[in-house]
Amino acid sequence: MALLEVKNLDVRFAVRGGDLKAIRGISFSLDKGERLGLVGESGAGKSVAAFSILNLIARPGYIAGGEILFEGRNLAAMSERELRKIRGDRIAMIFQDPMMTLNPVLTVGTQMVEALKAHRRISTANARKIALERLKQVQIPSPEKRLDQYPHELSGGMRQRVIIAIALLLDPEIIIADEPTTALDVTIQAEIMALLLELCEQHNVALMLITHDLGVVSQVSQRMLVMYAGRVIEQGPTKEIINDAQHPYTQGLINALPQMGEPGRRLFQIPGSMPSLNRIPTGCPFNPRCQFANDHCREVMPEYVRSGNVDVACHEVAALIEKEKQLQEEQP
Amino acid sequence: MSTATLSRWSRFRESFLWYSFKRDKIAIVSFVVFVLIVAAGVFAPLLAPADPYDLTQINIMNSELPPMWLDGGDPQFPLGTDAQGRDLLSTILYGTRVSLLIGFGAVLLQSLLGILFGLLAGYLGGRVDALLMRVADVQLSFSTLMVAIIVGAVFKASFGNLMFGEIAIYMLILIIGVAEWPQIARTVRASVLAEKKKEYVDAAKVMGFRTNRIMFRHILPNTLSPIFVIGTVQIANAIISEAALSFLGLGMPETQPSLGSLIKSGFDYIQSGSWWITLIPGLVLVVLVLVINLLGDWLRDVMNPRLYKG
Amino acid sequence: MKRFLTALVSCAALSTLASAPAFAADANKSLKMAYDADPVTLDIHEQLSGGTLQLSHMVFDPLIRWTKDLEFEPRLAKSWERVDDNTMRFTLREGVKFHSGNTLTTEDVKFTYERLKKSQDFKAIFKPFTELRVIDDTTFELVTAEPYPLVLNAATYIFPMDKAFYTGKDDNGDDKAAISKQGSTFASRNQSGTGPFKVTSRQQGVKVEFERFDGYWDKESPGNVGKITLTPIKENNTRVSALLSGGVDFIAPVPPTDLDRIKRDPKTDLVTMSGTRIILLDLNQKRVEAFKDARVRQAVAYAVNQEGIAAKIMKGFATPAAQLSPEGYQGHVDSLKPRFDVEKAKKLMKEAGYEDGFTVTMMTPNNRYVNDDKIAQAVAAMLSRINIKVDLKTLPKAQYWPEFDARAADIMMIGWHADTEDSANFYEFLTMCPNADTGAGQYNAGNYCNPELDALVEKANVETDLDKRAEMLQQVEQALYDDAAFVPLHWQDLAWASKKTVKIEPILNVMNFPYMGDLVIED
Amino acid sequence: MLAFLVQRIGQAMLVMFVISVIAFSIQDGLGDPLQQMVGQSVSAAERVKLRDDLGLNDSIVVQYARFAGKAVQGDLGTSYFYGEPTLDVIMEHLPATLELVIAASLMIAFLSVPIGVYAAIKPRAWLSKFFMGVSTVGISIPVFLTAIVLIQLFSIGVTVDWFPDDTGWGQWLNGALSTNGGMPSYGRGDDLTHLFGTWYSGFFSENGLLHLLLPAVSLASIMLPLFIRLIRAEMMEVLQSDYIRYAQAKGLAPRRIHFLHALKNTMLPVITVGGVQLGIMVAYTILTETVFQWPGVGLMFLEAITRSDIPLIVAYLMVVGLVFVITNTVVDLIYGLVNPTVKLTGKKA
Repeated sequence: MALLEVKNLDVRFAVRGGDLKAIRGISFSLDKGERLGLVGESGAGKSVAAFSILNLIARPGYIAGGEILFEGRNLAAMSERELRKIRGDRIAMIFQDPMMTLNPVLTVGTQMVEALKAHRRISTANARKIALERLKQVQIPSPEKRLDQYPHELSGGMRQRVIIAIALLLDPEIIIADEPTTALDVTIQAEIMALLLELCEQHNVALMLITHDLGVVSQVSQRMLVMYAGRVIEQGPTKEIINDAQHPYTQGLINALPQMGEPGRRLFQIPGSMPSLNRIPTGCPFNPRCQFANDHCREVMPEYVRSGNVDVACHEVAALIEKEKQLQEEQP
Repeated sequence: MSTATLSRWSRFRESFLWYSFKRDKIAIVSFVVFVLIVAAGVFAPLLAPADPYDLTQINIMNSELPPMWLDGGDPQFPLGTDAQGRDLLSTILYGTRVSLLIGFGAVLLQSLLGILFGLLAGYLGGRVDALLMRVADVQLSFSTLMVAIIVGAVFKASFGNLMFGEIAIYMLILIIGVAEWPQIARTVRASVLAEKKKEYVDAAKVMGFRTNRIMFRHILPNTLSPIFVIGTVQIANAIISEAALSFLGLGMPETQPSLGSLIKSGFDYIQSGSWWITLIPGLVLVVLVLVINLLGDWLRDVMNPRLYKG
Repeated sequence: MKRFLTALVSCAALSTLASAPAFAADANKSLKMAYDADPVTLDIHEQLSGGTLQLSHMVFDPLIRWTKDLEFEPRLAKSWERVDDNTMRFTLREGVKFHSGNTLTTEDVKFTYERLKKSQDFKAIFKPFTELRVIDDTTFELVTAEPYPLVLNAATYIFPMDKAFYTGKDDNGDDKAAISKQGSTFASRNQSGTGPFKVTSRQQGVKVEFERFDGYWDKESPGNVGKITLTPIKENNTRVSALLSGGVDFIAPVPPTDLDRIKRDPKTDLVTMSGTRIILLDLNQKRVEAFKDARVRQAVAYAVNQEGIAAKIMKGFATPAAQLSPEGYQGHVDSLKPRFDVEKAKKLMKEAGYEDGFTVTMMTPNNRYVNDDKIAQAVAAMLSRINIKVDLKTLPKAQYWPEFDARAADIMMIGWHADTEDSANFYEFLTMCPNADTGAGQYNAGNYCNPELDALVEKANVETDLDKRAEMLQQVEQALYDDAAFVPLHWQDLAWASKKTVKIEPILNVMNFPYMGDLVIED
Repeated sequence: MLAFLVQRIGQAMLVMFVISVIAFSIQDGLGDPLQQMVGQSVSAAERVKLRDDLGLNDSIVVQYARFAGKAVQGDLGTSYFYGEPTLDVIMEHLPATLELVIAASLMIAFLSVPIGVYAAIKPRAWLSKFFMGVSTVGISIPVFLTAIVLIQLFSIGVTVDWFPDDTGWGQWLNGALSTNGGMPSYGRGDDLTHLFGTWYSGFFSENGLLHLLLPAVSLASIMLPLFIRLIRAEMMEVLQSDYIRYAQAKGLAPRRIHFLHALKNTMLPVITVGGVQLGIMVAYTILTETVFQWPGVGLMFLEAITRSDIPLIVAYLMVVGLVFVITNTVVDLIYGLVNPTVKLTGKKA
């Protein structure tokens, strides 16, 4: 049984004009120690999906339906009190902008010790020892000094290292990282991503990485999900999807990567832009931007079709697979 | 309509301000009530059954009459009369006009001075900050009472005091405005100190913006929240402190009472039976301040970039 | 003439003796009282004010004191007789002890007289006196330069002080008897008098505590109060609430707006008396041409509705006035009544050629007299009915008096209480032609000047025959009325309130000097 | 740090000097002190002589020179009315005001923080709306009125008979709404314990505390609404920030998140405003002290104005100027402690 199983999760925002559907029924699972990538343009609902795991969606968002099974218990239905026991202890999070994540008026030490004391009966002194040890693991320069410093006294990279250290404090089962390196400058991004990867492997911690950077996903994750307008349109082993993307949107994303285009030529662009939550087209949400779109695509929401180890939600792909099956049956 | 105004009107209709105003019932109700009170003040001469400032109409014999619906009330005076026999309704209408002018005028002046000095002190720091903050200390120790005496004395020396009646309102706006700016200044300064450290200020500097553009266009919007809260509170204070000043002979002349002086003069009667002299104008003030506060809260939420929208 | 006077005076003395009940109660009750201000100093010669005189009656005793109906009651002076036109002989009561233990002798009275002559505030009252001649330990004579009818009135201001106690140098080398307006002197901190109470502790502006003097000479006094705590409560509303909530047992003054609130309260009693302080408006003839014409002044007098003001603004807490002297004063003329008649006023204005009126400025205090600013507004409204447009400005008393001295407005308000409880005092200060060096007409803001009347007043001042003097003073009052020299409003009533068990009515009087020594508190 | 304090002391001297110059120049605006000291029948000549003794007839410049000369040695003149050195008079009255302000500030702190935080966390709860409504009404009611109502209700007592007495619930309602009063409504009581110097404290005796209650409540009623609204406004903004969501993601208890993470950031602007308001409270408890006859510096200042006791007024304004410099300095220090991002000394001071 997978460590974390999300079954047709539905998240809505109760805005005055009526409910906006941010997540429209997505399902996926995460095994122990597995590294899952969540990819898609900004506004696809990646972050909302990530935050909904621990039910941290800010008002007026709420989980409208579906289940989030973690070690057999449905987090979506859990009371705030019970959920609190899991947050930070069993499932930890890393936010995007390290400048804003740490409380500016509390020392790094306080913010680490309190995480420990919230879940363990431990004296402050011991908590500080563990914190110090974690800081060493994230290779932060002169860790002893850091505990008593304030966040504004550290650089962006150092702060993200502290946040990673906090995430690992209680040996969580899963770390959900929402674009952990986007806010950092390029040189530090690779370093921090490598550090995160190495620590996850070392502690056999499952990693759910949310990013819009296909490059990062292809190197780091074992499986990946591609999200578009609140739905998962393609999910499966990263290698398979990267090498042989089925869904036209995923192909578009891959072709848009600089490495893929010949040097000196214009980069490939997917026409149009992501629809906003209150104007999502009927049928397959990608149809206005898809060159293969036909009337069928415009009316009916495509179901998932298994192609190899990849599930794809696209009528064209479903039709191709159907045709191939028929060919195989016809040939003896 | 020329395209310019069309676009501005349509831009307003499309703007978030109008969008959130339409949906916020409280904002609508308070705006309507606010406009009603201002209108009542402005059109007082038309609405008021009698002219309270015309002494010939006042007859001492019908002083302290209760409101019409109570026994002993006189239909000619719907809300009863004050200690002088002035019709309370008309006096409230005229008084509201004066108090509104003074309330808003003074707070506007306070905010302008407060924001200007607060930004300068906070942003520039060093000697400017020390100088401005000590001027604030001197100003704080000279409360409205003392500033009134100083301005009154200076005015008397230059103009002689009989011309005072006509320009009392502008004098009061000046006095209350000048007396209370340090409160807003210190708050703005505190917010500026906190904001100054943030990246967007450095970014603006890097883009070569001049200092006052950074201060007013970038830092100021981030300090709106406390300013609105203090601003709305100061309006109520201004209206009440005007009454205290007329006691000193520096406020509105006795024969032209404002809302504040009506309330204050009613204090003596509150326990001896004529409670309406204080309570009815007091009620008008409470409604006025309530409405201003609600509008202030709504405006602050709408205009504040950091608060969650919609 | 002499015999007649002595007879009159002695019979007055006898009548009061008989009426005083003759038992000395043991003083064990304690009283908490609140006035609107506490005594400025313990030196009773430093300032001539109501507060100081109230304190004097508690800690000292006068030679003679006024009774309820303005008669003279012998206190430390047993009896007195007029020796000739310029001298009055007094005989002192024996065996009277000071708080310091010394016995009262005529030397103490002479010491007090000399000190009164030196005090800036009191010297005006004793101007007519040339000397105090000591005959022996218990008799002395008061001598005046010329015949002076108000010797006894002045004698009520002599509160004999303990000469021995107040002589010599105090610890920082100043003369113990020194009087100083500024800075604290020995006398302003220590006291030794013959009165019913001693000051045990005093904290300026917070409270003053008194204890009964066990060696008090007046054994017949019914007073059974052993301890008094006087707290100043400035705010009218708070003072009344303190009484109603039981915080204090006796308060004064009581504002007009709270009169019926106390009447309604079952636990407290209200006592009111018509007072002797006249409130009036002066029409400045120098500043306004129209006010020189008697008809215009009369028109103003007709336009002002004194009854309306007394009833509506003062809530019946004032007696409408048409003249300066209140009832009981020699100059009082019963026939003079307030003359409110708007039509007559308009006719007079027309006759004088001011039918379409004129504009004047009016200035009054707003925290000196009861409801002074409200009265001013009412008068301004009344005058506008006869086309006199009034530009009114009210000021706190501290700012008002300099403006008054500078005669800064056309109409100004002034209130006056005669120190000598006698009509002449009104005329000398309020209606006589202003004369800087003699000090006459010092408060005559109307610049009204009528030399014959002034001569009449001078004559009255030396007329010892009370009836003839009264007739002269009434002549002056009548002339001022006909000439409308000023616009009288009312005499301010006095009001005190106390718990039902505190019997204040017998000890109160028109001069507002409660004789606390005789206060009885029932259980 | 020391340099910062020394600099502030220097500035305090400057502030006091400026205040004394201004206060002296408006002397005649404050009225004629002599008028209060003499009886009505004192002749004009006598007054001129008296004025000479007091040195009132000299030119303003001469008077100020004399004042400054003595002020340098710490003698701020003698009060006409009290007859004592002005500093002693102020020191006698200051403790009463300080105790009133301390009591009121404690009330404000213990009430405005929980209410402000609750109203920020649950803006739509009816209790929050109730608090916000009451705080708005509280702003617009002058303290004079609040004080009178408090005295009427709790000192004198009110008997309510609106409801029919014969019915059970009518009687109960009447009984519940009526109060029998009994609370002291004036003065500091007579059971004060001496702490040091001129400080007689009412905190340590039941009688003293009872006397302190009503004045402190009415003084607090002026500032409470302002603080509730300020804390609510700031808190709502802070609750939107990422570090609060991150604290939730760490699984911290809500109480810790609200009262440490959020509150500490909320208090930054509130402290600065609080500091200024505290200064204003110390300087201007005039109305509250007048209504409750509280022998503090507010009442003393009002009487000094009424009696135009000029030396006392000048001395008081200088002391108030000092009070403001001190409160603002303390606020800056606290602000530096609470908000680490702002450097305390150095350039910013």
